[in-house]
Amino acid sequence: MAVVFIPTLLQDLTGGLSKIEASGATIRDLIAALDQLHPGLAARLTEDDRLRPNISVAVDGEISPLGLLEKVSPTSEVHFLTAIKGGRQSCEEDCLSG
Amino acid sequence: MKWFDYSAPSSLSEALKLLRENSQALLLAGGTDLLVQMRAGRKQTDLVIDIKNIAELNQLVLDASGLRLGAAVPCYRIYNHRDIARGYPALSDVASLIGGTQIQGRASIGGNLCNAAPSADAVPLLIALGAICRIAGPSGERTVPVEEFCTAPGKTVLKQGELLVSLHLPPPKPHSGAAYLRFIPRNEMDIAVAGAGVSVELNNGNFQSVRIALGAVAPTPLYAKQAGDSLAGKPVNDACIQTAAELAKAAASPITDMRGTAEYRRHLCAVLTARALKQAIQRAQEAK
Amino acid sequence: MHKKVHVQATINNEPVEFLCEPRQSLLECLRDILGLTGTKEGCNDGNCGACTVVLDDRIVTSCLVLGVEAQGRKITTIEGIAEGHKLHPLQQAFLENAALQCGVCTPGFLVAAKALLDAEPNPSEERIRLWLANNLCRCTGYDKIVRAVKQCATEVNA
Amino acid sequence: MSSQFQVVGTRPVRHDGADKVTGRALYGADIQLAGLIHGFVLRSPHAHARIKRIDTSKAEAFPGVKAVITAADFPVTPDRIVDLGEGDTPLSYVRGNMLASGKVLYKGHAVAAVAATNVHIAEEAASLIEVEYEPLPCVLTAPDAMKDGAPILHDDLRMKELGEATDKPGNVAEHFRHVKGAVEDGFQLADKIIEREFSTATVHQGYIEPHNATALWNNDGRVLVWCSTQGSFVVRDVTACVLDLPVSQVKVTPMEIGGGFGGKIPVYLEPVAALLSKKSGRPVKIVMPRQAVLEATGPTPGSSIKVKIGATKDGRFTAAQATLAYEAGAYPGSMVGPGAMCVFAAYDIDHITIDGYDVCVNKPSTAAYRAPGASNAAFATESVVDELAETLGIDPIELRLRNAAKEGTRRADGPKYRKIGCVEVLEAMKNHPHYKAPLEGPNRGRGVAVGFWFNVGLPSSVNIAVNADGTVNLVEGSTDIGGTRTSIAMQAAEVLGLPAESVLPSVVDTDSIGFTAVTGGSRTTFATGWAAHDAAQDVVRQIKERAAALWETTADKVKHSRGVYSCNGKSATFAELAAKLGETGGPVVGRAAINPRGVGGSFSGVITDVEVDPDTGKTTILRFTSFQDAGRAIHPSYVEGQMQGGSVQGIGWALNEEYYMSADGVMQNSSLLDYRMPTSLDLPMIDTHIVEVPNPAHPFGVRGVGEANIVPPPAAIANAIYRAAGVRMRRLPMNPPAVMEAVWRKP
Repeated sequence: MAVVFIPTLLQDLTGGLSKIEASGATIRDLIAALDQLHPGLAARLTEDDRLRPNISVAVDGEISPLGLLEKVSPTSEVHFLTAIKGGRQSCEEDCLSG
Repeated sequence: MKWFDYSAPSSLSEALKLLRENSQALLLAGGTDLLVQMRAGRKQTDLVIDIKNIAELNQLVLDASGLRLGAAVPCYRIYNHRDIARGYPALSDVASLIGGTQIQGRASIGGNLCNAAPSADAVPLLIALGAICRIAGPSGERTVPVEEFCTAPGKTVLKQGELLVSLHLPPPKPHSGAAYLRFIPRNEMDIAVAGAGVSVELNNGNFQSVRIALGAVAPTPLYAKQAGDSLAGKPVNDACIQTAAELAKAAASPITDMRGTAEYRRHLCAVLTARALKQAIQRAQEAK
Repeated sequence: MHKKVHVQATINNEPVEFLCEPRQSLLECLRDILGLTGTKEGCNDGNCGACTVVLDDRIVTSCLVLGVEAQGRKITTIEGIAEGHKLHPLQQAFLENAALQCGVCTPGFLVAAKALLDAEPNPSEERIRLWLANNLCRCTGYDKIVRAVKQCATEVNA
Repeated sequence: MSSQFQVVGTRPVRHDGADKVTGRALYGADIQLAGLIHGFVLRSPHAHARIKRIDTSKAEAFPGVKAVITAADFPVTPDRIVDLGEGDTPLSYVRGNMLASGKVLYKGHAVAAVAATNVHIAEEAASLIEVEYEPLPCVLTAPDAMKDGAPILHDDLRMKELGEATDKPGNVAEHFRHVKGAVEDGFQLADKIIEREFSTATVHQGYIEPHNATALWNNDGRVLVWCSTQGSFVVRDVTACVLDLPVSQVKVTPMEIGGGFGGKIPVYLEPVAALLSKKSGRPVKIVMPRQAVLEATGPTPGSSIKVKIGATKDGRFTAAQATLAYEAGAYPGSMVGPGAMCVFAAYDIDHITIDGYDVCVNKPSTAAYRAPGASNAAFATESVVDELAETLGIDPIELRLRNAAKEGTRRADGPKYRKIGCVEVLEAMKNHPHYKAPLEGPNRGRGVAVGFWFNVGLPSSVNIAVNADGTVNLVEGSTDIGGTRTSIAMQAAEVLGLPAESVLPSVVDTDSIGFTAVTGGSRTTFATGWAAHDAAQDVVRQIKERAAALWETTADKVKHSRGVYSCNGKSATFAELAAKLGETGGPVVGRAAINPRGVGGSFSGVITDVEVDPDTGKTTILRFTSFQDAGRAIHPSYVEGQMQGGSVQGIGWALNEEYYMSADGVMQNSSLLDYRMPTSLDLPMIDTHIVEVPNPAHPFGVRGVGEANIVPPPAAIANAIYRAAGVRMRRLPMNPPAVMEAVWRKP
C-alpha cells in the first residue's frame, strides 16, 4: 500500500496521524480511500473533482503536474503539499523568476 | 513635462533681456539637474534659456589673477585641463566626482552651485578655496562670496533677472593645498551623505590659515569658519587636526533621511574633515 | 499655438533634419522621430547610462539632452559603431566574452567603452570601472564587460 | 570536461549576438506601428485611501487625447479564482492591481490611464483627472500589520489555513506550518542552541528596461499585444481573462526583454493598453517611467524571520525552528512559501518546525525575484549556522559538511531529495584556493554561506524544421533573457550532430508555438532545452526514415552518429539527406511538447572577503567566489554569467538596496540614483566555480542555474563583516550607517 504523508494542518481529521497507508491506482482513488478512513479529508483536499488551489501532490518526491490523474504504485510515497500561491501543479510553479 | 519654448542666446545681454521678459524662465546649462526636476514636476516654465552659447559662461582662463570659471563649463573640461590639475587639484577632483562620465560631459560647477542642493559636491570646496561669484543682472554686475550664495535648499541670492556668469578663484598661494572628500555608500553615482572641503596654507610646519566647509549637513553648504580658524598658528599634528574636525562636527546641523541619520552625518563630518585636512596638508607640503 | 522646432544635426556621419518639441529629449528624438531605437531608455534621469550617445566629442546620457540642443552638433549612436558589415572590435569582444545577457544596457556600454578606448587605448581595470560607472548592468555583475573592454584594448594595441 | 559531447559545454557566440551589439534587436519599447499613440498611467499619491470620485472629463477634453479609462472600463465579470500561470489568484486582485477600484493600496497604485498623440500630452492630460481620495492610515511592515488594531487593507480578507477560510479578519492572508519530527525533542538533544531574529528590507529586481506594452484591439476583434515579458502565454491568458475574451482572441508577441529576474511575470500594462486601444481605435504603447517601475511593480518582500538551531558539541544539528513573516504587499501572495521550503533545505536535520505568514501591507504587490524568498531565509539560517560554528569552534564549511543534505534527506515540507550536489558544492568551497588563501590586513574578514533553490519544470514546446542546406530552424516560446536561445539550440545541435551555428533559434508569438511556461524558475535551459532535445530526436527519427527510403531499407537499420547516417556501408551526412527531402517525401519538422518531471534542485555557495572602514562603516568587497551546481553547464560562459549576475544582485541586496519608506508609505528613493544598485566601480571581478553533479533525469544532466546563486551572498557578506568588524548584522541592508551604528553599540 502507498504511504500518504498528512500535512500538519490536516492532522485534526486523522486524529494526529501523520502517515497513513492506503491503496489506489491513482491519486483520485487514494483520496477516496483516505476519505473512507477519515471522513472529511477529500473535502479538504479537492473541490470540483480537482485538487484545491492551495494543494499540490508529490509522488515519490516528484511534484505531479497531473494532480488527481497521477498514477500511484503500491510502494509510492505520497505528499500533499500546501502553498501560499500554490496552483494545482505545485507551489514551486509560483516561484518563478529569471 | 508641460510645453515650453526654447531659446539659445549667443550673448549675455540677449540672455538678460530674455530673463527680463520672462520672469518664470529657467536656465539650462548641462541640464543634469534641471531636466530631472522638470520631469518630476518640481519645476515648471514656459521658457528654457540655454546659456551654453554665451562666451562669458564658457570661459576657462587661468592666469596670474587666478582661475575664471564660466558658469556653464562642463566638468570634463575642468579635469582635462592640465594647468587646473596642477594649480587646483582639488577642483579637478570635484569635477570628476560629480555624477559619472556621461554626467560630467554636461554638468557644470556653476549649475551645481545654482541648484543649491545642501549636498552639492562642488560648493564646500569652492567655499574653502574662497571663490567669488560674478553675477549679471538688470542693474549690472555684482559679486558675492560663494559661502553666501546659497540661502536655503534650492534657493540662492540670485534675484529676478539675474544669472551666474562665472566663478573666480584666487591664485594658489605657496605652501597651500586643498581637498574635498565626501562619503557615499557606493563608489560613484551617488549623493553625498556628508562632504568636507578644506584649504590649508602652511608656514614652517604650522598652519597659516585654514578654511573648512561642509556639505549635506545643513540647509546649505556650510562654511565652518570657527573650525578652520582654530588651526591658524597651530602646529601640523594629529591632535590639532582632530580638534578642528570636532569643531566642524559641532558646526553641523544635519537631518535624518534616507541617506543617513543625523548622528551618523555628524560623525562623518569629523572623519571627513580630518581626512581632507590630511590630504590638503600633503598637497601643501608637496607644493613649492 | 505651440510650434515645433526644426533641427539640423549630423548623426552617425549623416546629415539629418527633424522637427521636435522643445520638451522632447534627444533620446525621444532619436527613438521616436528618427527610428534609431538602438539607444535605450532605462531611467530617463541620467543614472543608468542605457541612452548613452556621443555628442560632439563627449559621451552623454541622451535623456538629459534636449533634442533642440542637437542643432549643429555631431552625434554618434550605437547604430554608428560598426563599419558597415564589420563589427567594431569592441562589439566582437562583447560577443566573444559573453559580456551581455539581456542586452538592453549593451548599446550604452558599447558607446561609452568605445569613447574610452578612443581616448585612452590601454586603460587599467580600475580606469575601465570608473569610466563605466555611469552605466548600470543588472545581469552580468560587470565581470565579463570589464574583461571584454580590457581584451579589446589589449588586442588593438598588440 | 567530458568529451562525450560535441556541442554541450562549448562556448559559441550567441545567435542573437549581432543584433544585440548593433542596436538592431527590438525590445518592447522599440516597436513602431502606423497610427501609434502613447499611454500614460495616473497613479495614487497615497499609500492607502478610499477613492471617492474620479472625474476624467477635463482629461478627455484636452487636445490630443484619444482615450481615457478607469477600472470602470473593465468588463463586468464575477470574481473567480483564475489560473494565471503564476498560480491561482482571484481575478479581482489581478484586475485591481492594474487599475484600482474602490481603494488604492499603495503609493503608485494605478487609478486611470490616458492615451494621446504623444506621451507628454498624455501625462499632462492625466494630471487633469480629478481623483477625490479619503486618505486612510497605512501599515508598512509585516510585524506592524499583524498587530491587533492595525489598519486593514482588505475588509473581506480572512486568514486561511491550508486553504480553509477561518473567520479571522486582518492582514494575514495565510498561516502554514511544516513539521518534521518533534522539534522540542530535538532541542533536548542539543548542547548549544542559538536563536536570532532577522529582518530584510523590500528590494527590487532592478532590470534596466522598464515595463512596456503595446496593444492593438483589431477590427476583427482580436487583441494583438507586443511586450516585454518573461512569459508570453501568461500575458495572453491574463489579458484574455481580464478582458473576458477567449484566449484565442489574444495574440502576444514577446519582444526582446531587458531583464526580468521574476519581476516581468506579473502583468500590469497589457490589458490597460488594450482597453485604451479599444476606446481610441489606435494601437497604444505604454512605457512605465522608472519611478513607477520602483513604486508600482512587484519588488520582492521585506521579511521578519526568527531562526533557532540546536547542535551537539561535535557539530550535529539536532533541531531547527523558523518563523517567517513576509510582506505580500498590497495583495496576498508573498514568497513566504518558497522561503519556508528553502530555509533549512541545505541541511539534514531530524526535527524541524517551520511557520510561515503571508502578510498584506501598503506597499506594491510583491513578485518573484531570483530564487524568491530564499535569500531572505538563507540570510537568517546561514548567519545562525556561522554563529554556531564560531561557538562550537568548528570550521564553518566543515560544520555545514557535517550536516549537509544529501540524496535521501527529507525536507521539512515533505519531499525527499534525489541526487543533489550540496556536499559537492561544499567540498569545492573547502578545496578552493580562495578558502586557503591567507587574508591579511586590519578590518578584513572572510565569510561563507550556502543556498538552495529547487528549480522548476513546467510545459515547453519546440518545433524544428529542416532546411535544404543542412541547417535547422528551431522555434520556441521561452523569452530569452540571458542567452537561452543558444543554450536551447545547443541541446538540439548535440542531438543532431550539428554545430551550434547550424541551429537557428527563434522565439515566437503565442499563435506560432505550443504553450510554453514563463522563463523563470531556472527552467528554460532545463525544460525548453529538454523539449529541443526531444524535437531533435524526432528529426533524427524522420531523417532515418528518409535515409531508409533512399537506401531501400528500413529506418531501424539506419544508424546515426554525430550527424552521419549510415546503413550497410552506405552513409550520408545530415546536410546531404536534408538536400534530398523533396525527393524522399517532403519537409521534415520535428516537434516536442513536454511537461517534464525530474527537476533537479541547485545548491550554491559563496566565499567572500570584505574590508570594513572602521570610521564610516562602509563595506568593500575585496574578493568574491561563487559556487553552483549546474548539473551540466550547457554554455559555461552563460552559466558563469548567471552566477556573476546573481552574486552582484546579492551584494546589492546585502549592502545598499532597500525601499526607504516615509511613515506615510511613500518610497523616498524611487530613482536609480538613490535605489543604489552596484556600479562597476563597487565590485571586484566575480570568480566562479561551476560544480557539475548531473541531474539524472535530464538528457544532458541540466539542473538550471538562474537563481540559486543569489541565495548565499547576503549571509556570506554578513558573516565576513562579523569577522572584519566584530558585529553581527541581522538586518538587510548592511549599509554604512547600519554597520557604523552596530559598531558603536558593540559592547
